[in-house]
Amino acid sequence: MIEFKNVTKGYDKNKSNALKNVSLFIDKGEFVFLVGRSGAGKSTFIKLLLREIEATEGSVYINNFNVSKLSKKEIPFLRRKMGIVFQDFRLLENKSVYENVAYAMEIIGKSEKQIQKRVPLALDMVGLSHRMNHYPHELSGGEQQRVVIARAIINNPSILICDEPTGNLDPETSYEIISILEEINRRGTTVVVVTHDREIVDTMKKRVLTLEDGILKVDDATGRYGYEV
Amino acid sequence: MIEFKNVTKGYDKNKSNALKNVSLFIDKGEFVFLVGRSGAGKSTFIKLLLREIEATEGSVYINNFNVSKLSKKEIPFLRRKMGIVFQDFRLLENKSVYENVAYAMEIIGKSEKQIQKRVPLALDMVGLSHRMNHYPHELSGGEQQRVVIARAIINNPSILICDEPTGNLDPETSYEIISILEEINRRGTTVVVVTHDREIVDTMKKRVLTLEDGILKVDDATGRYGYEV
Amino acid sequence: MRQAGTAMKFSSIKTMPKNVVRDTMKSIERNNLMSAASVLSVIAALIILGIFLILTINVQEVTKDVESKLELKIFLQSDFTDTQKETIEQALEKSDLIENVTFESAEEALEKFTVSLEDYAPLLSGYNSENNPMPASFVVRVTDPNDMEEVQTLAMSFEDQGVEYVRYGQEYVEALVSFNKFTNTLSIVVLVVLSMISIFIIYNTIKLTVFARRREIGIMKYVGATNAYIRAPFILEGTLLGLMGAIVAFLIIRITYYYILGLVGGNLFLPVDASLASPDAVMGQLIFFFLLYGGFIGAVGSVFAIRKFLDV
Amino acid sequence: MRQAGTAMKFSSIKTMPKNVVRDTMKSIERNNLMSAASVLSVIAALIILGIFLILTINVQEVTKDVESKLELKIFLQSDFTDTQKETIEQALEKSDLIENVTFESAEEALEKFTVSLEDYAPLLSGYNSENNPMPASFVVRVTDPNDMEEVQTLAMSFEDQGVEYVRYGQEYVEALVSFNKFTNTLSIVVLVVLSMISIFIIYNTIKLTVFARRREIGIMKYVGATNAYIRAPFILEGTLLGLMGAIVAFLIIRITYYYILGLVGGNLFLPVDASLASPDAVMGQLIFFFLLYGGFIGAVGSVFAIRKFLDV
Ligand SMILES: Nc1ncnc2c1ncn2[C@@H]1O[C@H](COP(=O)(O)OP(=O)(O)OP(=O)(O)O)[C@@H](O)[C@H]1O
Ligand SMILES: Nc1ncnc2c1ncn2[C@@H]1O[C@H](COP(=O)(O)OP(=O)(O)OP(=O)(O)O)[C@@H](O)[C@H]1O
Ligand SMILES: [Mg+2]
Ligand SMILES: [Mg+2]
Repeated sequence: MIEFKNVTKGYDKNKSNALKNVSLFIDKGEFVFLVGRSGAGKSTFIKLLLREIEATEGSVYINNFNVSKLSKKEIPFLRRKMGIVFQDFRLLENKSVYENVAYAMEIIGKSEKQIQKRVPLALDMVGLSHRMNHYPHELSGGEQQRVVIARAIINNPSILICDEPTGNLDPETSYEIISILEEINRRGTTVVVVTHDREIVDTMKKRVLTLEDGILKVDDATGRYGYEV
Repeated sequence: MIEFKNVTKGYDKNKSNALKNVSLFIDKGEFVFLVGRSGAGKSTFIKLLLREIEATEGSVYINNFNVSKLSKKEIPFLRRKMGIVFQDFRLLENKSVYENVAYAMEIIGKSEKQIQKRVPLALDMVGLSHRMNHYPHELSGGEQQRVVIARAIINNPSILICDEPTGNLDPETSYEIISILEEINRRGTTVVVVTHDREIVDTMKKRVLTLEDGILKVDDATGRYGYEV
Repeated sequence: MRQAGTAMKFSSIKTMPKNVVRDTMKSIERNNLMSAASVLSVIAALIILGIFLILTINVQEVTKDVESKLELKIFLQSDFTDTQKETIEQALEKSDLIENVTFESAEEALEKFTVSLEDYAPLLSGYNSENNPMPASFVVRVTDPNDMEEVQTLAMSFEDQGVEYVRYGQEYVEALVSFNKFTNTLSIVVLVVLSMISIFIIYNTIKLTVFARRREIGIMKYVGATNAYIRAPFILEGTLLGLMGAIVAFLIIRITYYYILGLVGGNLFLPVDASLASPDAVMGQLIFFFLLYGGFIGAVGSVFAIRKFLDV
Repeated sequence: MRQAGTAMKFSSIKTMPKNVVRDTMKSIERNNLMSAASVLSVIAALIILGIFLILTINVQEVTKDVESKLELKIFLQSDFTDTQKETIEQALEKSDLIENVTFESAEEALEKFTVSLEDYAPLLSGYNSENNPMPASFVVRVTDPNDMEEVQTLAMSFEDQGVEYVRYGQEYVEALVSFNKFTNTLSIVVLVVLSMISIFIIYNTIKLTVFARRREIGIMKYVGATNAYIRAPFILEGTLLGLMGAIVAFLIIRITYYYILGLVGGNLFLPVDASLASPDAVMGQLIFFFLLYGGFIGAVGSVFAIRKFLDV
């Protein structure tokens, strides 16, 4: 499903690389936590999956396609396979909550009928059906985060990638969100979650990848927030 | 120092108010956590302190000044008394890390010499002296958050307000940040921290204010992440 | 992935038009600062262009009018015969270069001259039809003032058959012809320059508009929208704004022009006897040009302006 | 709080200039898309204005030149005495309305007229100094063509002292005067309209620029910067960009104008005998106007454009 082969990524200005010779394999249907200190390279990992940036060395495969070999025209179709939750919530300021979620369905050509049926369901899932017609600036930080999650799952992506999905959420809401992610995973979606929430990682007992200064230090199938060991 | 007297805040579109008849007093030199579920009204509380919004009913006092009675011209001087860390990190995109922190000193007329001395110290405190000349978009989420913290403390504000200062930070960095905040508090600064991090709240044993649906439910001096009780 | 991609692309294009129209309308509604800025820039640029276009059209009309009034005179020998006269007249009337020919007898010439002398008329009181010293002539209007010289050559070829000499305001005609060429060139240059400047202003505005929405475009790209899908509402918006600008600019110019015409009352105050271009014809040209131009600029400007920001 | 505020304000204003200049430079450097857009808008607007200004200045110069050549003729009775002649001459020379006076004797008049008749000259061959029917006259240039009629009245007051009658191309002068008024009004209207349009375009651009940086302004406000502190670099930037635009626009116009003058070679191809305004004088006026205008627009445009976004 997802495979990194000796991937190294360096940003021009930095002496040291953000990712160093990372190799890993994530199978279809897995649920994986990606942890590591601030600046360890987690967002870099995710940006490589999205082809927002390209690896300096090595290659990234998704569904056996070499992502860096994709032409520019094909990138949107790669991204449609994935649901993405960004670290800094990214909503279209000029669209309401409903429209923001609906937009993701529109671009892949879903009918108005389907959209009207599914968007409220997704918003209900993240507990925001009563905020449907609000605009992003009228929402609290956590509420915005949840809209992004609703948008990410609306198309039943085959991979769901979350960069700090619960960073701004209280523990209760965080657990709700994580159980939504678990539910999505149970239906067959591969889920990759970047998080700093030790409680959640330790409770969930899923596979945990730990990055340290760009190096994949721990790959622990038994699920412990690992890098302090 | 900070006093809320029967403060109610309603946003136009919402039926229910974001804050409901909140009264509280925070003394000079206190360290207070503000917790509550997503949408409980925490950010609203902070926006009232900054006079970004005005209370629908009741009044907010800082240093015995009624904040809502301040003229527009006086608002900048109110804000200079406070260091502020925003929930969505807000840095000037066109300024480097150094310049972002220096800017807060420049506006209050500090000399170039003072700036050159203190900015590196503050960046060192948050562990980012080696990123001094980078631009915000070249930083990881946690790094940006730390720059904001450095900027907030650079002028030794008499009140330091943090909205989710550790939301995007790993536990280790979070503890470092919190101990920086504690150190600042020890020197006499009043600190108000909005957080969802139960671990930190429970460890620190400071005063905890709990908001629930806009109502101040718990004001617990012994320090427990309270609203699940 | 490739196949799935193509299938999706197809279905997304099917439902696109409706969404695009809706998104465009909403965008115009919500970004009203930027929409206003774009429309007003289009209006500003088009008004400037319009003023110049109208001036140009009118200058050309006036010059054409003056030109059409230029005459050439073919004087006959005092002893010409009727046969000679007719030969010459037929030759002139057959020529393509000549628009019309009038014969002016010696008597008519004397009379006209006497009138034209006004205060000095008594000087000629000694002359009458008996001792009339004025020659008879053909008054010729040429089709194109550039051909004056050719017509002169043609007339002089009848020197043996009664033509005495040919006269026209040589320097005057030459000056007029080159003045005409000069204004033609000048107005083309000015029009091109102004077009470029106004295209540029509009393009600039659209670019800033897109720049202000770069975050939005970035998000769309992350959600998996294709470039075409992202671009479409911008282009439609650009075109609509361009057309709106064109219509408003046209109305402003139209009202102002007719108002000024009303004030002037057809009296041009020109030291020459000439009339303006028909206002309705001018306006017809203008609205056609404006709509084409506004729409085109809006669309093309958007395509170029957005290009840079699609690279995410 | 109030006192502390004032103290801080004072010290911040002291160090402000240096920071402002530095921030402005950096901002221009880093926001080069927007800086370019602003400068180019200023250039575009000023070029259009410049073209019109030059046209206006030249049209005015040409009309003035033509006007200054307008003459009025005071004919004397055939039996005027030298005393009468001198009385009239002195009266005319004393008048403020009159620029200069030349006497034309009967002989000169006949000679001139004979020359002017060209082909018809033989008609006058019967006249000589003995039986010269032409009257002597004063040829008068008036200071202002509007006063022609007044001068006529003045001259006619000497009817008893040898003045026969007064002539000037009445319709021609009237047409010219009203044409002149018309072009004056037109150019003022066009200049005002174009100024407004270009002010508007520049203001628009700056507004979009500020709009694109609204987040930045918001952050500054939260950090506790005063409105004056936030505004200052924008205003300085606006002014600098305005001045840069003015200089570039001036250079473009200057080069083009001299180039065109070179092509035309001073030959205007005008059907009237008139000369253009001195190019150096025109350019002097232009650069002065442009710098003033560019700087002013940049500064004022920025103040107004930023106003809306300072309310946080
Ligand atoms: N500008 C606004 N217009 C309308 N409603 C608003 C606006 N800002 C906030 N709200 C609503 O007020 C309530 C309180 O919002 P607030 O931002 O204070 O929550 P919060 O406690 O900070 O939540 P979080 O932990 O998610 O950041 C929420 O329900 C939110 O939707
Ligand atoms: N565009 C860039 N240019 C230069 N350096 C960059 C750029 N983006 C990231 N970096 C650097 O690369 C390193 C890894 O960044 P990354 O964003 O992957 O960290 P992260 O693990 O997501 O951290 P966080 O938990 O704080 O979000 C950091 O040191 C960061 O400063
Ligand atoms: Mg990150
Ligand atoms: Mg909040």
